Amino acid sequence: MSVLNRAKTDGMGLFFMGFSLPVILLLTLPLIEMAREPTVAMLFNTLKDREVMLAIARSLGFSLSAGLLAFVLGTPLSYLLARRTFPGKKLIEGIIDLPVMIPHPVVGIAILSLAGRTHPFGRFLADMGVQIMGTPTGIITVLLFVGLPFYVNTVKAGFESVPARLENASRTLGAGTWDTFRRITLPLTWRHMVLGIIMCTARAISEFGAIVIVAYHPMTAPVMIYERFTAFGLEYSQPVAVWLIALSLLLFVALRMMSRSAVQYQR
Amino acid sequence: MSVLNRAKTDGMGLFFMGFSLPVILLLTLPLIEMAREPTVAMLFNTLKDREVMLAIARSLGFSLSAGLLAFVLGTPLSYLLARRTFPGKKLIEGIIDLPVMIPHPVVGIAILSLAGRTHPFGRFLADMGVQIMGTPTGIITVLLFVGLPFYVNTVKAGFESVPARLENASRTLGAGTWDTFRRITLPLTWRHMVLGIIMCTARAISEFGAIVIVAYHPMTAPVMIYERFTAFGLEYSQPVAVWLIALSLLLFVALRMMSRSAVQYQR
Amino acid sequence: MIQPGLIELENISLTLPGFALENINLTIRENDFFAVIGPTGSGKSLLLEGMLGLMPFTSGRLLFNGTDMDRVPVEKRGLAIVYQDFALFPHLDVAGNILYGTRYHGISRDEAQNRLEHLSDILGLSRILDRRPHNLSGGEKQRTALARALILNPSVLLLDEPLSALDPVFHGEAKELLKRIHREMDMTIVMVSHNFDDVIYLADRGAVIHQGRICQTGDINILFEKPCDLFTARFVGMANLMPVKVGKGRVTVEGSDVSLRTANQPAFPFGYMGIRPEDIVPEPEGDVPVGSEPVGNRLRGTITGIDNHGMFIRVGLDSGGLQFEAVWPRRYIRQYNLSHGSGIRVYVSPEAVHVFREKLDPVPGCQDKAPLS
Amino acid sequence: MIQPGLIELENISLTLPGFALENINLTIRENDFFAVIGPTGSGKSLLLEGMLGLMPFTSGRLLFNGTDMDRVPVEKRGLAIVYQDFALFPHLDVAGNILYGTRYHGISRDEAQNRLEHLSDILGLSRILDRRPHNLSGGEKQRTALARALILNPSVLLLDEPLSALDPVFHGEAKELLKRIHREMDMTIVMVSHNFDDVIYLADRGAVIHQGRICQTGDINILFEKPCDLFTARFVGMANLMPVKVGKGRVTVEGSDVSLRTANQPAFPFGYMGIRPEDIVPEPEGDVPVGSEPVGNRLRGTITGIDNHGMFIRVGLDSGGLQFEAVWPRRYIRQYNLSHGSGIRVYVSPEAVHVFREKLDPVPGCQDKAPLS
Repeated sequence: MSVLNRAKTDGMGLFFMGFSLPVILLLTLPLIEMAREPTVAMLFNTLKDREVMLAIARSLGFSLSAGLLAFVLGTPLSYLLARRTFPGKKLIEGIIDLPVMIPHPVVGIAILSLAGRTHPFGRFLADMGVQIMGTPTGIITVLLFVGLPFYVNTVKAGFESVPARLENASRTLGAGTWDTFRRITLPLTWRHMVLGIIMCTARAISEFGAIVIVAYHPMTAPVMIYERFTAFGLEYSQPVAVWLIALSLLLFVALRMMSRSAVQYQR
Repeated sequence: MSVLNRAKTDGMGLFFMGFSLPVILLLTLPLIEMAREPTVAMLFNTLKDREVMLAIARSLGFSLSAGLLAFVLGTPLSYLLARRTFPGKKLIEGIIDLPVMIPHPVVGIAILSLAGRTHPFGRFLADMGVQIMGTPTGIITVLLFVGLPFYVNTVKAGFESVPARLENASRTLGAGTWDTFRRITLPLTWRHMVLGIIMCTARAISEFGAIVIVAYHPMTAPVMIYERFTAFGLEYSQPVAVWLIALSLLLFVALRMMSRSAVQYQR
Repeated sequence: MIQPGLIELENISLTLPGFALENINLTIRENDFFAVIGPTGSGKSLLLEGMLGLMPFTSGRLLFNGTDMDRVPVEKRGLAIVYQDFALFPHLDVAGNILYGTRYHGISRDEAQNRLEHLSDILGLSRILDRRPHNLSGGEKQRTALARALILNPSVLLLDEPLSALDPVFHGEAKELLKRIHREMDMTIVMVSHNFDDVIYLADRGAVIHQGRICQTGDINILFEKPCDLFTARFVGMANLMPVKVGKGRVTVEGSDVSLRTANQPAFPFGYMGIRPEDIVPEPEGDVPVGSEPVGNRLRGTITGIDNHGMFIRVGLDSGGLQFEAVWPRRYIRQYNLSHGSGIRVYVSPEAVHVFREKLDPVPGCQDKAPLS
Repeated sequence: MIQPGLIELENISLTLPGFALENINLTIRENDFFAVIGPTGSGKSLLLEGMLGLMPFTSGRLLFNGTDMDRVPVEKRGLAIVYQDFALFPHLDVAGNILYGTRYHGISRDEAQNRLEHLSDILGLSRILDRRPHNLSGGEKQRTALARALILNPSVLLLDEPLSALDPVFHGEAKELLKRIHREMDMTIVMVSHNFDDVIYLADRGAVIHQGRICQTGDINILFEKPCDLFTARFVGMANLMPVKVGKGRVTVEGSDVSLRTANQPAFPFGYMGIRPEDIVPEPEGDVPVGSEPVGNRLRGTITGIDNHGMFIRVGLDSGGLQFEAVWPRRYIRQYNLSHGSGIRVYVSPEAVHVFREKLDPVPGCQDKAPLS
């Protein structure tokens, strides 16, 4: 109460709040408006459309797969970046942030460049029976590419929040590096990992430009939204968008709750 | 040297490094391959193509505009989030992160929903002569929407890194809130703001899905890359992508250097 | 510019989640060196924040020179503070830090330059004016923070644990410097500290704070010698605390035959006795002030322990089944042939036998009143 | 399980950007309470990290009971440490913290439970075994960290500034606890500290470290009474440091007529004199040990200052144009009628007049040798 009072009487606080309002409006109004425009009937009709639901399920499934892959592949790297010094560390930190600035179609193009039959690696993949173009494998690869920075940066911050001294203390008590990681570091950074998976999955759900290059089919929700927009116009794309966002939020809430109970179980 | 030695002898470090390698390769190999494939002649021919250069210039210009707008509009909000407590703060922090998970075509659709003539706000904009669809205004709005979280989160972390105690000390010495902000907070967070502008601009340059909904023309580089890919195939889109990324990196290096000298001038 | 530095706190409360300052009444007089003393978490730093205006009080009035400060913002209160961590501006050099506030106090450029030279002379900063804070030692940081505050000629200077962040090597110097500043400059100093040794050297008056309430306030020597409750007694280093029955001019330790003369006749029948460990002296030395014999306390004891604390030794004594603790100069070991198990006669002057209650009713209790013993 | 705790450091160096430990030679004997003493930034904590194996030494050998530790990883060295900030595991309760290491030391579940009960009894933790670290007081945290280390019966216990994070209220208790642990359990303790008062109470032997080098090492009382250079002298609280010419059985303060008898005949012609402030005593007291008269030093001085430090007073004396500093019990003010400007006669025993060099050649210097005075 008193803190609020103080903020109220102070000119800079008021001024800053005034300046912040347009930002909040810019971020919320379009989404609110978009959710408001479709009628309830339209929303329910869309729900019954099997193709829409399949596309949304694909989007959520592929994105969550990317999130879980980021957990497996990104956790060791996050730990090394948070704890060790080695030559080239700055460079690797720069590489981690690269996907943010690469235009999304370029991400798709780059991954196709590598997977193409002209390239030895592409031929190796083809010989192994791995197809990138137009397959779930390709989509998940693309989503992992764009989502990894979110996972790695979140979990790196998590590892950094655990004092190295706790790990040292554990080792002086006789626990090796593995036991220390399992009994000290992991329980203290578990929440960050779940948050990292959520961030990576969220970023993956949003992806469109790279997917549309690598795989128009199997159709994911953003591609379907785009297709409906160009083919039928705004009001046919809105309900799909609303359902995609609603179901993603549901997924994230569920993940969060799981992580809470997991943390409580762990002691 | 000795730290490296230690890392080498320690099993977990080695194991983690092995696990990190695929991640690094996933992020770098496709880009390297993409840059390697076009011949030098092709790259130079592309450089002479006026349309390509115009599209890249537009991408950089619009994205930088979004970055600067984020600086103007996002700085006060970042400060409030870092320094003050107020009801609904958690909610606003959640809203800031929303754009990360909104599928990119949906961002475009949402902004069009608001700007459409069916909506009072859209009519108000139209009466003011402001057009969203197919205009630079629309593109910059979209880019600001997707780039803002990067600016706000970076600068918020910057403000949080300045101990509140320094601002308190300044005030006890007679400086009001404004003077304190100008003489203490700003000089200590200047670098974070430049970094925030870079992050926001980088994210904006990468955007495709939202732009393609709001404005196919005036054509920006990602749209052109997509168009060339679908119309002519991989090898015609690669050189444009390479130049876009190269010029963006140049822009970021320049911004970084500017911020260095600015900090030195300031004392 | 120079104003008197009278500070009055009237029924101040400050409630935070999980902690509260309650019903604080204090008067800090002009030119006092006033110490707010208490353990970590007692609320003493919060009180400073409140006085500065950085934390709004929930209720009560804060007056400077009679003016209510409620609506006066931080920057207009004219209070300077030196923080425990010094809070130097890292992007400014030492001179930039010191000059920072001058423009807000109508100090001309020339005048500011003069004061800067004068202060950096006094504080030994002249040769490091162009260094950045991260290149300074702890002592240099503290002197810079002091100069930054003093250049504004504040009527009140607040010190937040000014000595606890310093190495022992700088500790003594810093103490003397603060004492000199108070002696030579015209201002009220309010210091927050948890170290009673520092406080007694520096302060004239003080208040003991515990769990958000003030236990005792007054002259620093009285806090030291006549603490009004058991908590304060422990905090100021009183030892030999034992429950006693109070008689006329005497106290008798409960559950024992030991009875001691006291010059501090309390008005209550039961309480606690306390004797500072340095006030229990070996008998031959106790003989020196001849004439005190009839009223003195003489005890015969057995030495149960001698602990070396460097400059001094702490000696455990068993007398009449009670454990006493005395602190003596180290050379007494040789002088009196002290050894574990040997017998010794000790003397305690009646003035040194203090009596107080276990706990005081906190409101209105002994706030700014004479102690009870 | 219990091994002897002999530690040898041979020519240890550890180079970091901007700092280095150089050429450290130390022998820490079984069951020593060994103190590594030095100011902040002297490298003493780095030395601990090196011994633990958390920081690799650049060169030199570290031997435990004769075994080279170079390739032995942290978890196999059998050293327990209690960190300054205790480093308790925040997600485990007190019992979980204490039991943490038992499974790596072949301690059965039952045995671990027994030891837990025994230790929590001794350390007063029995009633808080299910609390999380953030709910503990500073003292409780420290005792938990101690129990976590002690349950493994380590042959060597390292203490990193064990007392500096504690409130003065817990300080005394903690000191006694550490002393008791050393007395009752069979282990070598290595303590790092910047506080000489704590060190002299706790440690048997020690080393003074300064800017990455060892200045002096040996018996703690000898470090205290016979520091071998000016830095160590200042650090252990020696005062009245003045440059002197050395004669036979006497020193003469340079630029004055003051000449003092000394029992510490040095082998060099010029040096520094030092007298601990508590060794300058008022004359009547100096009379007490009769027979010392012919060799004693008697000075006549004027009191230039009396500072109250609580338990004791610090008195400034002018004698023959020189400034001396003495520390006396507070009751002397009344006993000897001390006041600013009054004259007083003081006595200094020849044993109390120490002589040392300004600076020593660091290599091989006085490492682990007798002091020079």
